[in-house]
Amino acid sequence: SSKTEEPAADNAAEATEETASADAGEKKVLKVAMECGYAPYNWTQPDDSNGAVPINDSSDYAYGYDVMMAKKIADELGYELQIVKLDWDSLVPAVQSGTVDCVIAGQSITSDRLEMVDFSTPYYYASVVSLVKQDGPLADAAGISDFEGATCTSQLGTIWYDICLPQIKDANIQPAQESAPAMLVALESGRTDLVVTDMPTAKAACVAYPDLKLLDFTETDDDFAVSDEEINIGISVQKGNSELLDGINSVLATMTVDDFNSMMDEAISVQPLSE
Amino acid sequence: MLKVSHLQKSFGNHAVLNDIDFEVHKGDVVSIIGASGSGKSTMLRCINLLEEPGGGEILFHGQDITDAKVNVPAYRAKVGMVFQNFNLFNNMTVLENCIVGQVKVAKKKPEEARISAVRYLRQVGMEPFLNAKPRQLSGGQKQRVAIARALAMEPEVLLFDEPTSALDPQMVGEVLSVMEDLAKQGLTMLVVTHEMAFARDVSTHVIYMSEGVIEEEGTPAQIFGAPRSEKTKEFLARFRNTAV
Amino acid sequence: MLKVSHLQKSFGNHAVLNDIDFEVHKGDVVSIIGASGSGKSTMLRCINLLEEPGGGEILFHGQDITDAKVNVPAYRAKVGMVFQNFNLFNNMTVLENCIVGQVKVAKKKPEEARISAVRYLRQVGMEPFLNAKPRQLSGGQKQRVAIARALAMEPEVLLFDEPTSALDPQMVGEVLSVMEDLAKQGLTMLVVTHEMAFARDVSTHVIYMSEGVIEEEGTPAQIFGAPRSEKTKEFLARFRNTAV
Amino acid sequence: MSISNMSFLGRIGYLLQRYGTSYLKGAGTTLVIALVSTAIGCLIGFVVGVVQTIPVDKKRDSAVKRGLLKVVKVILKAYVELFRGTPMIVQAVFIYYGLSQVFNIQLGMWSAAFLVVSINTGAYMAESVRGGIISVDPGQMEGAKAIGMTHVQAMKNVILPQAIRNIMPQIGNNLIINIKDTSVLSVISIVDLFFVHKSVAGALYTYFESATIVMAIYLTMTLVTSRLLLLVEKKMDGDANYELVDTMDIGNQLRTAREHDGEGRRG
Amino acid sequence: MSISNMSFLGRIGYLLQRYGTSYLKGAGTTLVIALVSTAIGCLIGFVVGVVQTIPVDKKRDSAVKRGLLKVVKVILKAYVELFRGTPMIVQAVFIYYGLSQVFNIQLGMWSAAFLVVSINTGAYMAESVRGGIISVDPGQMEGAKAIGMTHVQAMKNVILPQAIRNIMPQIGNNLIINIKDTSVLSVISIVDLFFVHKSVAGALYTYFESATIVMAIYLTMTLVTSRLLLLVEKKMDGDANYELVDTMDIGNQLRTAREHDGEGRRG
Ligand SMILES: Nc1ncnc2c1ncn2[C@@H]1O[C@H](COP(=O)(O)OP(=O)(O)OP(=O)(O)O)[C@@H](O)[C@H]1O
Ligand SMILES: Nc1ncnc2c1ncn2[C@@H]1O[C@H](COP(=O)(O)OP(=O)(O)OP(=O)(O)O)[C@@H](O)[C@H]1O
Ligand SMILES: [Mg+2]
Ligand SMILES: [Mg+2]
Repeated sequence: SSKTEEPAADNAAEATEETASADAGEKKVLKVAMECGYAPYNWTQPDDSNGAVPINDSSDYAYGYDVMMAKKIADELGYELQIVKLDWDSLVPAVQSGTVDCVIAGQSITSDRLEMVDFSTPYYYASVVSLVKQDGPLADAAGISDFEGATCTSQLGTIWYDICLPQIKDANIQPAQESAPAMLVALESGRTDLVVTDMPTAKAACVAYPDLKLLDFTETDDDFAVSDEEINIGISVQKGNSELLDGINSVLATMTVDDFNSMMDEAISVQPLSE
Repeated sequence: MLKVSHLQKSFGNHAVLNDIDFEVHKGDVVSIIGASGSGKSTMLRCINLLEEPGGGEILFHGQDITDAKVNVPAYRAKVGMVFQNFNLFNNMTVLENCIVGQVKVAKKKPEEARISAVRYLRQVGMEPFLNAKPRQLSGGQKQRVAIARALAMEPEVLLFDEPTSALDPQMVGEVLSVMEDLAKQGLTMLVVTHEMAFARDVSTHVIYMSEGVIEEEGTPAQIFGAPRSEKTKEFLARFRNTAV
Repeated sequence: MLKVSHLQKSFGNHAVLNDIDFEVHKGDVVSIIGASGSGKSTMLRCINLLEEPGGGEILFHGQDITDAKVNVPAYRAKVGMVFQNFNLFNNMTVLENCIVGQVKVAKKKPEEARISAVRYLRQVGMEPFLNAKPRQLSGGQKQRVAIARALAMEPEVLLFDEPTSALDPQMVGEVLSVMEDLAKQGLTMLVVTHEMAFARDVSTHVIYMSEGVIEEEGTPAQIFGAPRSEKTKEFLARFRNTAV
Repeated sequence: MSISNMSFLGRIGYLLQRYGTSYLKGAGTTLVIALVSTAIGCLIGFVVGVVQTIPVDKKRDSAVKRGLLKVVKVILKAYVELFRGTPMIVQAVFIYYGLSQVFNIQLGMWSAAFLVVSINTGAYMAESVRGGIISVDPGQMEGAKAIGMTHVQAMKNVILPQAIRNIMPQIGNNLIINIKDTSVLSVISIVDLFFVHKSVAGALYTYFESATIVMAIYLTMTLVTSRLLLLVEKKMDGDANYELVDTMDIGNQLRTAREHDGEGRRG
Repeated sequence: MSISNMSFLGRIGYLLQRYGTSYLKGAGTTLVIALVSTAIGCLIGFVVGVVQTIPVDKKRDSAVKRGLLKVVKVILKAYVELFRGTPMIVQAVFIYYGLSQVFNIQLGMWSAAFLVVSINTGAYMAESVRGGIISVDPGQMEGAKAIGMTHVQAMKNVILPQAIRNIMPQIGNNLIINIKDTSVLSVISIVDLFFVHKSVAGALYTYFESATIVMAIYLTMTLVTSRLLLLVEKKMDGDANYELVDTMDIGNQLRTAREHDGEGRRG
């Protein structure tokens, strides 16, 4: 899977860099697509600190949980890793068309999606938490029954939006937000009372917006009811690409949930917000 | 009623009008003759303030209209103009061309405006073409509509820039007789013309311009009968040979 | 060399030309006179195929140019036209106006084209204005450039639509003498004009049009000396009164 | 039958059956916002275009009037540059969320949507109108001034009607741009056609199938509107030939007219 | 100091310091694609505009030529309607991923980017050019035809130069639209200014701060380009007054000219 790309005029520096890495050997390239804009899963940074990977056709670097996972998979399977930075909307067409080999970008595994792409076994289990304003009426909620009648939203195409929000009684569910930053803007501006997301995102949000409060009801009975299956996120590959899928699954099989969590903790600790 | 003194106008370095002086009284029909490019149109345009004069005064009823405090649109409504290239409104029919100024500027009622528009159009023989658009008219037809449009504003002074250039002799005769009637009714007219017969027969006063200055002026009898300046003589030579 | 037969043209229901027949020989100077709106311009435009004739034939050197197989641009390059409203190219200077056709259509070398453009512009007294844009010219100046532009194409036949309407008598004299020279050199001309003196003195043949038909045609002596039709007499009355 | 076994067309059929009404609703939202905002935007553009072309008469206008005009023009220029020069999606976020957060102004999402798209269209139209105005023969303005019209009267009655004709293709362009650009309003919770597509594609991973449907709908909308605008253009052009009020009767009319006004005339 | 304790301006400073070069590189990408594609798009627009206005002469053109012209015109019309009428983002996905998937055509992302934006601009420009052409006085075409120019010659030498002047504001609009619309190319991996903004906002959850920076950069780019285009317009208009070749010498020149050609003249 090599595509010919016209070198951009202003990317001469990287051209040399690429040649240098090509010298390392005739390794097969693993093209992994992600947004590089969703900390702590994947983000863009200007340097290679902490072991960040250069983004294809750019002078920036990508890092985060997804990149760590991609590195691990590439290393173990003997690929040379190439990170392709893509808008969320085109991740799926990119993998379906074979332009990239796989997408590691926090995609939830659903039965509908499995019709169109193949998913690996889960590479992370994302818990469900809520974010509210610290000085808002919902700040003291002790369970989702306290959210009754709240205006709420979440990200487009996530189980949080599709499965969690409808569990709030009389909820005023607004149309989904396309990205985490946009969702947080809606919450921060007071346009929505509550957003539902996963723990890593929520933690990052609280750093950027100190007036937000994270509500985690996982230990209580009054929580969103989600099956383990639903909070799985997986790596997608082109339908029928069983060679790669098997390889990825074999790598994931060597890892436990604790491995996932400690890897995520590391990602959170080095994400740009934490500096 | 109109007094021009020391009028000047330049385009860049090119001095087009140089120290122009003359006076027009109510009911006068002043013909302005002169070579192509001698500044006749520019002078009319200055009087109407379509060109900002470069210097000098233009007194209308004693008021200097180049003064800052003059309400220019109101002044222009009193001083009509028929352009050398007509400038009919392309988005309107012949009738609308003659109505719009009456309604929007003179604030007449539309029905009243229509009646007077039709009357003036009839005078120039353009009544059958009420619904035509300017682009559908012949040159002479456009010119006649332009005349009717200016007349319909019922101004005190009318500036004509070659109002009969596109007309046949018969139509020239008809338009001139309309103008004569208007002059009798007290309308003051300044007419740039190449029709020497008109200048001689109709006007009360003739101004001969050459290279931006008034070379000679006087009654038609003086100018055509006994021109003093050599330039005037030369200019009128062909006309005097063929027509006198 | 040019033979028009049964030429017809209507705009919508409005028949503008009706069964026009006439013939022009090499070196002829044909004047077309007639009332405003009688179809003179339309006729010239039909001959140049700027209007598609509604019927009839136009033979040029024996070939019917309304025929489908005629190369129209090539024909037009041989039949020049001076428009009633000039149609100078606004995006070009005076000089460029006179060069572009020679270079692009007649495929002359630019330097050659420039020399002949300047020559014709000098003939009409427009040499000092080589670098002016059309919008900066007076009416008569534009008209002279239009004439020079058409002459510079060195056509076989030239169609003039009121070529002296914006010119003073002196300049009319000069332009007419240029035209006379050209006629002597064998250029064929059709001239729509309201200058009866020109029609009488310069042309070899006069056509009087009225309401879309040729009312009368003949030599200038016939038309001006002894018009047969009543309409012709009436039309010429004013000219004959003042000028003869 | 699961959709993985379906053909491309089969999946399109499946999507239509499952999300057909969503697509249509989205298209309706898109169309309403685009039409209303284009209309308002054109109005804004005309006003700005006209004001921007008011000539300053150093001699005649009072210092106050000149100052005021100058200020108004600078403000309008800033408006055009600001809204034309920055992405609509960011404007939408600032207006909808920013105003709410900083000034506690709570614009409704529909008002915000119409507002954002209208003022954007207005900014672009202002430039188009400027182009339309400069393309009208300056003689038209002189003709209008010569009969005593003020600048605004001349613009309204003579120049703009001709300028509008010249920029009709541009108005069409703007309408079509708006039909597509309303998609950015999804950041302020407007569920337009494109957002429906994203939701469907995101839920089922059927990007190409959903995109095909959406393209067809966009194409239908834009084709219909551009056809309608072409009709308007035709209408504006009017007949190539005018008809005489009474063709057979010109001679008579002319003669009658002459007889009526014949007194006091020579020969 | 952690970002949570910073003021709004402090955060902007922090972002600039950390991601300054990324923003600038993104802006560079944006500008290159917008400029090149607008230029190519204008060329396409002129060609389409000119071809679309070639008159069909039922009588003179052979059936073959008429048929061919008709086919070409229909294809061009379809091109304009298709690309104007569908979202550029979807076009980009179809061209970049669709061609690869279905026909195994692997366009480079840069070629795809220039291609998509150029043909989009071309489709819009075709309509703008049509507007520019209809706004030129028809007498200009007649003047050109009368000296024997073909339609294409007349267009090239007489009509288009005037039409271009009239649509300069529109070309400016298109360039500015392109500067902003290249953002959709993030679906084909082009990291333009807006994608940088999304990444930064996604890395640090600082939407407003990053948006402010990005708006300022966009504004700078659009202001500079629109100023430059205004200069071009001024240049096109030329001097309000021409200067005579030799002002002091007109009289002499005229006289000399007359003397030179004076033979064969009457008095
Ligand atoms: N596009 C058109 N539609 C309808 N009628 C038209 C159109 N063009 C010209 N006409 C009419 O055709 C008639 C003849 O016009 P033409 O321009 O040939 O007159 P003309 O003899 O040249 O007059 P003039 O001496 O005033 O220039 C006029 O009545 C005019 O209104
Ligand atoms: N915008 C301009 N810039 C430079 N020169 C100009 C401009 N407008 C007019 N002129 C020049 O001013 C001079 C006088 O022009 P004007 O139109 O007043 O002449 P005119 O006497 O009306 O001539 P005609 O009888 O040919 O209409 C001409 O030489 C003309 O070229
Ligand atoms: Mg003049
Ligand atoms: Mg005519």
